[in-house]
Formats: sequence, C-alpha cells, structure tokens
Amino acid sequence: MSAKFLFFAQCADWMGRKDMEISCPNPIKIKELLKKTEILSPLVNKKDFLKVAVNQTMADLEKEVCDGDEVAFMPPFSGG
Amino acid sequence: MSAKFLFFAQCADWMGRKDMEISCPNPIKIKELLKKTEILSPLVNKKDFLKVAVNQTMADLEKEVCDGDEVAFMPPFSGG
Amino acid sequence: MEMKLPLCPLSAVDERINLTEQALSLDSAFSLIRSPDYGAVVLFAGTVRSLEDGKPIHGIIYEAYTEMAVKEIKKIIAAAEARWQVKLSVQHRLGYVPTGEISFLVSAAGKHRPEAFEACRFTVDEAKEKVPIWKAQYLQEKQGVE
Amino acid sequence: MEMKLPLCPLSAVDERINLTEQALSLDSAFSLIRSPDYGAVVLFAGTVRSLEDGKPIHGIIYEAYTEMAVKEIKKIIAAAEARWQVKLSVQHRLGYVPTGEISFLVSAAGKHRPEAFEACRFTVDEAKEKVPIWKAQYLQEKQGVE
Repeated sequence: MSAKFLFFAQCADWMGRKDMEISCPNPIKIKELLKKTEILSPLVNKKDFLKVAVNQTMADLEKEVCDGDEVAFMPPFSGG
Repeated sequence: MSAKFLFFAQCADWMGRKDMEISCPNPIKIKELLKKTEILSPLVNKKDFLKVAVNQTMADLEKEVCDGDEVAFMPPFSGG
Repeated sequence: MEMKLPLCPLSAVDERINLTEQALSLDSAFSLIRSPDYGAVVLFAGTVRSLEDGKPIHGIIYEAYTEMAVKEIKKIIAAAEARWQVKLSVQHRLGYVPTGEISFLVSAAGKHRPEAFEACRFTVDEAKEKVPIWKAQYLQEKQGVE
Repeated sequence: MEMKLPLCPLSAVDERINLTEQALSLDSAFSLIRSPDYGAVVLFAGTVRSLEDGKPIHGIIYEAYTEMAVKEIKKIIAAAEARWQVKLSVQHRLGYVPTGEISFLVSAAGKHRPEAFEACRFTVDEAKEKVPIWKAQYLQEKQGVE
C-alpha cells in the first residue's frame, strides 16, 4: 500500500518538503509509521505538538493509515 | 418668556405641526404647561407615552421651562 | 515605521458619527475605525425587513432629532471607549430606507475579540434605547407611499 | 411581492465560503447573506496588527489546508445555522496580507440581534479552533521579506 503525506506550515519547514508518497507493506497506525519511517523522523520529537488529519478529518496517532489515504501533519491552527 | 417647542414623529402628527414658539409669563413646569396651554391639548392624553427633552437633554414633566429653552415632545425611540 | 496611533482622540469622534440620507457602507465604516493597533473589528448592521406586523413594506422613513441624537451618541461612545479601550463609529440612515438596506450601523475596533464584540453590542443596545430616532412611517407594498 | 427566501439552501453554502488571495470586502460579505427576512447582520473582521511579539511587521503570510478547511467551515456553518436560524458566511484571506487589512471575515444574518451576535461569535471561535489555517510567516519591518 501507499499513502499521500502532506506537511503544512512549520511541519513543511521541519520536513523540508510539502508532500510525499510513502509505501509500506500493510495498513499501519500513525504512531508506528512515525517510529519506523526514517524520513518522518523530523516530526517524531514534535509528536505532542502535531495535529494529524486522515482524509481531511482530524485523527489521533492510533489511527490506521490504509492504501490511498491522505495523511496531513500540521502544527496547531493559527488562522484568524 | 418664550420657549421653542419641537414635535417629533407621531407627536408632530397629533399636533399638526413640527415646531412652534409658546409664550408664557413665567418659568413653568412642563406638566403645568401641558395643562394650561390649549394648543398642546392633543398631547395631554398621551402623557404616559411621551418623552420630553429640554435643551436636548431628557427631562421629566416636573422640569421647569425657562426663557429661550428648546423643549421637545417625542414618542418612544424606535431607531435601529 | 511603527506607527502608534493614539487611542480615540476626542477631536476625531465627530467624523465617526454619521446621520445621513445616503446609503451606509460597511467598508467605509471599517475605514473610519481601522488601525494597525487593533486586531478585531465587529460591525452590527440593522436592516429594513420586508414585513412589519405581518404586512409587506417596501421601506421605512426614519426621522431624527439630529442635534440631540449626536449628543447622545457621543455620550454612548465615550462610555464604551473608556470601558473597553476600543474605537467606535455609530451611523444611522435618515429619510427613506428601502427594504433590505442598512438603516443602522455600529462598528467597534479593539485589540482582541471579546472587547470588540462586547463594545459593539453595548453600543447597539444603548443607541436603540437612548438616541432620538424614529421609524416615522412604514411604506406598504401595493398601496405605494401612503 | 412578499418574497420568502428559503433559509440557507444547502446548495448555496459554497458561495458563502471563500479562501482567497484577494482582499476581503465587508460590503461583499454582506451581499452574500443579506435577505429581506433578516433585520440584523453582525460581521467580525480579524485584521493584521502591526506588532507581533513586540516586533513591528508589515504583513503575515497565511497558509491553508484548503480542502479540509472548507469541510470544517461547512460543519461549523451547518451547526450554527441549525442552532440560531441564521445565514452565515466565512472567508479567510491566504498568502500575503499586509498590516491593517482583513485576514478573516465572518458574517451572520438573523431576524434579530441576539442570534446574529451569538452565531457570529460562535463561528469565529469555532473557526479559530478547528479550521486548518496558519500564520506561516511574519514579515518583519525593516528587514523586508525574510
């Protein structure tokens, strides 16, 4: 399976990119994905600060990512 | 002495005019003026409903009208 | 280029009070009170509804005791600006105002949301109670100007 | 000629949500929600202040997760319109917004004052909490675009 990852605002700064595709063999919880995917390591020590959405709906780190999902990592919202 | 009287909104309808000068010998309370001045009689039975201002400041019927005052008779405000 | 605008110079309040027969504009009201010091602006627009007492109307004629109205609005603005550290504008349209258009416009700029909302609402409520303005005539649909 | 407009047809909500790089206008927002059925409109404009953390700035760059932002705004509008019987518009400017200009604009039209004020305030608070939009960059005065 593979999923599309989006990085917004400071998350894009930490990642050095705004989006990417990540492949992995099976559906996997976001917290596992963060642990096991080297390229996501810049986000690991920001875990308590991160907001995560899966398919444009807020999710927590227990949420499982499936094939074709859109996963967004975001800092706290500051619009207004 | 004489004072200038103004009639707004429905008060102007009842009086058939928007303003007038009224002369009287001495300073006089508004409630006495209403009682004694024939031309103000259309307002007498509206007393509980009337708002009165003297020199552009809200007043009650006990207020004394003096020479040169501007006295306004008004229905309840309905702006907005 | 830090421009610290003074908070509501008293001399400037006159231009933020407007009783007029012209149409009222929200963007113009905003420009009267905007400042780089303020992050929150709340505006209230009272508009003429198409039904009065269940009868269709095409407009309302508003009338004011103008000199007293301006004095009362000044008192309300002074009270609200002192209480919330905001900058206010109060405008009311006079004469014929067609259905759907703005008759009454209060704008409040403050540093943050709460004071802008509270000052705007306070000023709207106070103005409705204390400013000598009237709906002098309802102009009914079908019958034309009565 | 009594025109009873339907309350917030669901198909029309899209045009009342606007995430744009263009300047926001209060008069245009008003025209999105006005109706002869409503007598009270409350608008909230968030504006860019000239100081951020004590430092003078000349603007902010806003960024959004646009698709999700629109979905979240729709949820908030649906909740507020059901609760207060109002009609709402939510707009946010994206990209570079200069100091003093409007970044965020919420408009609420209702029959009477209380529901227009309450629905506007609720929508502002909810949007700030739930809509994925960020101040991505503060552009400091003197140093130019950093």
